Amino acid sequence: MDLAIQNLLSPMVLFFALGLAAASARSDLNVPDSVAKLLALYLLMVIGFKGGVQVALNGLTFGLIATILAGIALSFIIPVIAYGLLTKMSKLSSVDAASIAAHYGSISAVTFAAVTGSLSLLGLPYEGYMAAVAAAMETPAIFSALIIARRADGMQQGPLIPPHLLREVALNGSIVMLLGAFAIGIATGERGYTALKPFLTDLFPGFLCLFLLDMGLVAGRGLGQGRKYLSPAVVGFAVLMPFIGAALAALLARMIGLSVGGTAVFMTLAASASYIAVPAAMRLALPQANPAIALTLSLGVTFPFNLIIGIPLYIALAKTIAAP
Amino acid sequence: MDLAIQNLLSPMVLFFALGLAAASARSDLNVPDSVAKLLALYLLMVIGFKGGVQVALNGLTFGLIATILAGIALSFIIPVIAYGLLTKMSKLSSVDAASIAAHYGSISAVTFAAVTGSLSLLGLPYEGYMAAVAAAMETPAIFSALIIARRADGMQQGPLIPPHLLREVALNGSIVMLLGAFAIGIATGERGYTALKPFLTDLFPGFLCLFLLDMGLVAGRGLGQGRKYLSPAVVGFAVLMPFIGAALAALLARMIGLSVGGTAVFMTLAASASYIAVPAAMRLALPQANPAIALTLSLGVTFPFNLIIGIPLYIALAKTIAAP
Amino acid sequence: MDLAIQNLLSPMVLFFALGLAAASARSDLNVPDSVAKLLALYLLMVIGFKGGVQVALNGLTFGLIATILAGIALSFIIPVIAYGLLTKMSKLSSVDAASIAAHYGSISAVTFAAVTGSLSLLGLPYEGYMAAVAAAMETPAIFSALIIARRADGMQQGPLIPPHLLREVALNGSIVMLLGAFAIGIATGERGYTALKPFLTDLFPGFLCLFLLDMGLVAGRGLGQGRKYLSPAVVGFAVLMPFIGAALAALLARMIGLSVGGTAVFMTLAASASYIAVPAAMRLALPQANPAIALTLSLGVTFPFNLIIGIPLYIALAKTIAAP
Amino acid sequence: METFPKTRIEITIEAPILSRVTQTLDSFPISGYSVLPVISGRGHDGSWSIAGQISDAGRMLMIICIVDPSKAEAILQAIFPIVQGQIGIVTTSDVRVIRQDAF
Amino acid sequence: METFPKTRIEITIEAPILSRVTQTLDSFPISGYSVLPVISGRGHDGSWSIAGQISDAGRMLMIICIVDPSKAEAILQAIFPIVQGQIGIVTTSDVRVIRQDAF
Amino acid sequence: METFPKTRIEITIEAPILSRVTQTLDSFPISGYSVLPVISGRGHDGSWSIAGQISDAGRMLMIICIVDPSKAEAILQAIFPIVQGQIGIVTTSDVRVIRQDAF
Ligand SMILES: Nc1ncnc2c1ncn2[C@@H]1O[C@H](COP(=O)(O)O)[C@@H](O)[C@H]1O
Ligand SMILES: Nc1ncnc2c1ncn2[C@@H]1O[C@H](COP(=O)(O)O)[C@@H](O)[C@H]1O
Ligand SMILES: Nc1ncnc2c1ncn2[C@@H]1O[C@H](COP(=O)(O)O)[C@@H](O)[C@H]1O
Ligand code: NA
Ligand code: NA
Ligand code: NA
Repeated sequence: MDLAIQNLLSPMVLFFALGLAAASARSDLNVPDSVAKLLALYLLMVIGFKGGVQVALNGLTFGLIATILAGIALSFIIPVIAYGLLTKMSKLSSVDAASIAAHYGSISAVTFAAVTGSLSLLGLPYEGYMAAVAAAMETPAIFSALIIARRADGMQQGPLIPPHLLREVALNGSIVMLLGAFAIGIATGERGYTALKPFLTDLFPGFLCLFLLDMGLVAGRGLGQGRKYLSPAVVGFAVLMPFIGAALAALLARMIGLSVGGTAVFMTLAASASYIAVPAAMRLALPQANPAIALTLSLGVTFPFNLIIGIPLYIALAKTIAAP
Repeated sequence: MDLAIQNLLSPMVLFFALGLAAASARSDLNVPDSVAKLLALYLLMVIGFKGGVQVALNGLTFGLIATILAGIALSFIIPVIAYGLLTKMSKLSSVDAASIAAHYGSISAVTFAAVTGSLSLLGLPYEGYMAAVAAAMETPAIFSALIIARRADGMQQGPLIPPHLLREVALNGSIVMLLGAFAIGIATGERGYTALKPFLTDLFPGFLCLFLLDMGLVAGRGLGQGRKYLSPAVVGFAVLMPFIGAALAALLARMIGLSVGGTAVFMTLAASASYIAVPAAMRLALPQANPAIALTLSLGVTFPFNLIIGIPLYIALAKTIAAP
Repeated sequence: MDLAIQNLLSPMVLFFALGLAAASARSDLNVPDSVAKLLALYLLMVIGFKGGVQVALNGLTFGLIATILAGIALSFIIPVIAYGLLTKMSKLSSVDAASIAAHYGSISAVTFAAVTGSLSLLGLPYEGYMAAVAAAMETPAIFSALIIARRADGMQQGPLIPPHLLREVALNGSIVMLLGAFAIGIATGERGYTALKPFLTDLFPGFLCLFLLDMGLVAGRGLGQGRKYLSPAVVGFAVLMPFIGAALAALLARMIGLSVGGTAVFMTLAASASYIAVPAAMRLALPQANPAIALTLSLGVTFPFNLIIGIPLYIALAKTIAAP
Repeated sequence: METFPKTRIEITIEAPILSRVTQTLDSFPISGYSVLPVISGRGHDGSWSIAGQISDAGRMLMIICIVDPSKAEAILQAIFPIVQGQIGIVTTSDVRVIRQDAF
Repeated sequence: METFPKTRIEITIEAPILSRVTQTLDSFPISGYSVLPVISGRGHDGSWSIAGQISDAGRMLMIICIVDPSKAEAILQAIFPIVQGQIGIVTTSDVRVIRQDAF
Repeated sequence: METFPKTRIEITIEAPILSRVTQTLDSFPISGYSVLPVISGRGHDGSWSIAGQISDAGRMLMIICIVDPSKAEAILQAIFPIVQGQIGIVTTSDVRVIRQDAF
């Protein structure tokens, strides 16, 4: 409870709230898109690089491989559950349901940044390789959702997954940045970390606040536009689905033996929904899906839910769940 | 005198001079607009947040309320004086005079940043709530000037202040950012400050230098374009008006009992002229006014005047004026 | 050798490699152009300012004037050698050869940043005025190449160097920023350095990594487009020319008596090829030259060559060459 | 390939007025519009550029709106009073589209 | 001054599809094309803006391609199946150019 | 609503040459021009993009200039020698404007 209040009063959450409020009031406050892109590059670079340095210090472990495999499995399975729930709960078309399912199977890098920010404020360490797990979880959900959509539509012409899509999705800029910085962290280890330390650590909280301000602005404008899609059923889904993802992740984390911090991060990844890599892929692979519905849910409902309620909750749960 | 020389040789002032010189020589040196917007967001965030933290530490005081009220009063009154001077001194149309008056009643955030930068180099503290005072002084001048313009033109149709204008002006991005960061600073207090400290303090002088380089470039290009408007009368106004504003502010500061630093900041706010919030509002409310005249005066004359001569002078005067 | 391996595993080089790899794989990873411009402004500001502060501490010396003159001489002479080599080695038209020659006579600011980054990791100091030398070497090559091209074409109409070109080239943004920051560093000296220290030093390695990521992306895309120009002859030139430049610079550095660090920087400047100031000047002065050839060589071959092999080599050689 | 005649309305307008124009366009049964950035220019009062600008107050934007010729006249009439008195240019031209949507 | 009649093809398309369109254009013997940014707009599903966007997935771009009238029909036919089913508008109009290059 | 026939000159030109073109335009008694960014494209020598570029040397810009038809011919003749030998395309088309200003 205390954690929740402390989270609510964290600068991160408050800057997000500021953005949301400003957008709702239709203020002209905005972050230029190139600045938002710089902030995203910076966060991915820091997360990846720090993770790589941790792996360089601790070596390749069973946990790394097991968690990556578990992450890939989750990213494949969550869309199946999400699609099932959506077609049962709502009146969405099957292609819209599949598109939303892909968003929820994948992950949100800024939610990842937010949970690591909270953990470091609390002094809770987490496994460095979680950056690689995050990268591994970004794309399987896309292919999972495409298979679902194909089945639902009974479409059989053409290849199941067009080859150029495979390349476009796998070489998505955010994945390349995250994995690249991770690899560089492994390669340069402690020496690299020392060289970049002030850049990596001193700026992080401030840049994260600016980023969350921007996310608040974008989410607020998105809600303004997408309100019409927010039936009780789909809002229910957008709040329920994170719990399901987090629960599955908690189970797997316990089996693998992740630390408290690592469990919280893994739960958050599973609970988070993409709004960067997946929307672009859906425009290419499922153009009939309405992009606004998935985006409104993922950015307008699930992201704030995770930021404000989810993350402190997952951390609290991780404390009771994780192997001691 | 010594202070003036030290100010002239400060990196801030020299980077401004570099920008001015580069623009005058028609160098293609430029700062992309999205970078300028990032720098502005950063400065507003830092000023607001630091101010809020100070208020969290010192509590809501009489000084806060009194200074905000004094600031609002000044922002209303300065346009009346400015309009009177301009119509007496120059041959400008009444609508142009009203538009310029609005600029001088409002404030310039980067001038505010510059005076706080100078004060912290001198080790002089100032009341944290001056950030809120700055926000409070941004808009009253706009409405004051609109009333003046209406009277002058004898226009009676339509509402005095169109309601959508009220909203657009009050929710101006820079006000929302400044007040929002201020509120977040109050809410998170010392804890938030500790988390963001390197971001807030280490980057500030460097980003301010980049910002002033940009202001120099923009001011230099503006002077190149707007030179034709610079009659001796209006240049005289642009140098005289800051003194009048600063003098009124000094009087009020003394009555309220502001510290030396607070007095200097309040004088600087009153002496500064807007070139962000007000120009946009004038295009909406007084489209007949020539935007180039007000901008050339405010950015090309008064801003450099305050930066180079005004600020060290206001600080020196504040030392003799402020309640001990 | 050890130095070479350490260089290969430096975050700087690895981020460049990441960019190169991402571009070659046609990932959509990219740095917005306004962010790239911010990073360039930052690097020029830091290099210039730090250099100026060093000069303020050490005073105007014989070395400063001698090295600037030597740099100007090199910038004039290298295009002559480069043009000779290119017309002998390759089948390029004389105007294309002249354009390439201009690129190699001038310098690359980010290569300069990279060598200073390496030197500071190794704890090797260098003469602060090398920033001014870099600025002085940017433009003479352009005029040298224009004279060569004029002679080759037997064109006699019009002025040798159009006056507006002289101004445009001399007031190029990067030169103004570098020299301006240098002058400000001299003017503010230690006091200015203390005020800006965290901004100047803490961010530098991280921003340099981001910058090199961007250079890798741009170079990789450039290679993709310009591969068709890479005949063995011109690639040979692009690898040979840096050695010639570095050798000449080493000779001069020895005569002047530069330190190890200064010698390494001077060699690197001579060995580097421009891809910012010169391409723009060539479009104005030699529009018949194909811009893609010079850019592919300079950015796609010589820049990575210098970054990965050249810089550690020049530093190693400087250790044996420089006056003790 | 069958194409359909439409009218292309191009409105170059100062940024602060954008929302007034778009709100007016929104009141017509058209399929939409696109806004393009203008980065510099020259008018009767000298040249301007967005370089280094913190505020968008002094810049221009270009709205492009493809509409059915039958609607063009009414749209122009609604936009005229907004643009009049502000900085801006409105042009129309004939184009052909390949999809007969509800323009 | 002699000018030559050409067709100006203007394709406003959602960003993720850009490379599909340009690859198709590349398959024609034309001199090239230019891509312009669109920063905001409104369609049947509400308004959008690039402000604050990390990804370009939701934005539009405008491709302008000046071609010889003799090639326009074939290009439109090749582009139609790509644009169909995606968000986008294709218009053509008559222009004149001053250089008779291989458009 | 009464409209007036004008000529729309669209000049797509490499950025380093911009000021030469605009200085030439400035020498005519026209109301002004607008410059739009081009962010990527393809020409006879391959494709380009501004992404990650520090310098604007390799990019294109688009100048749009609405002029009275009576002035178009002289403007084209003045611009032709500048554009010739550089990378660029100049097109003209017929438009109508709603305000009869001094174009
Ligand atoms: N003839 C024109 N063609 C295209 N754009 C123009 C033209 N005249 C003016 N503009 C644009 O409109 C802005 C304002 O023009 P003005 O109203 O003359 O100050 C200029 O800065 C240009 O961006
Ligand atoms: N009539 C139009 N004229 C110009 N642009 C349009 C028009 N209709 C739609 N657009 C653009 O195309 C986008 C998608 O439209 P829609 O397919 O209706 O969702 C909009 O956001 C606009 O940017
Ligand atoms: N047919 C065309 N239509 C529109 N833009 C073009 C066309 N051809 C070339 N361009 C633009 O002009 C640039 C230079 O073309 P080029 O002179 O062929 O190298 C290209 O990169 C495009 O941006
Ligand atoms: Na997920
Ligand atoms: Na004021
Ligand atoms: Na060189």
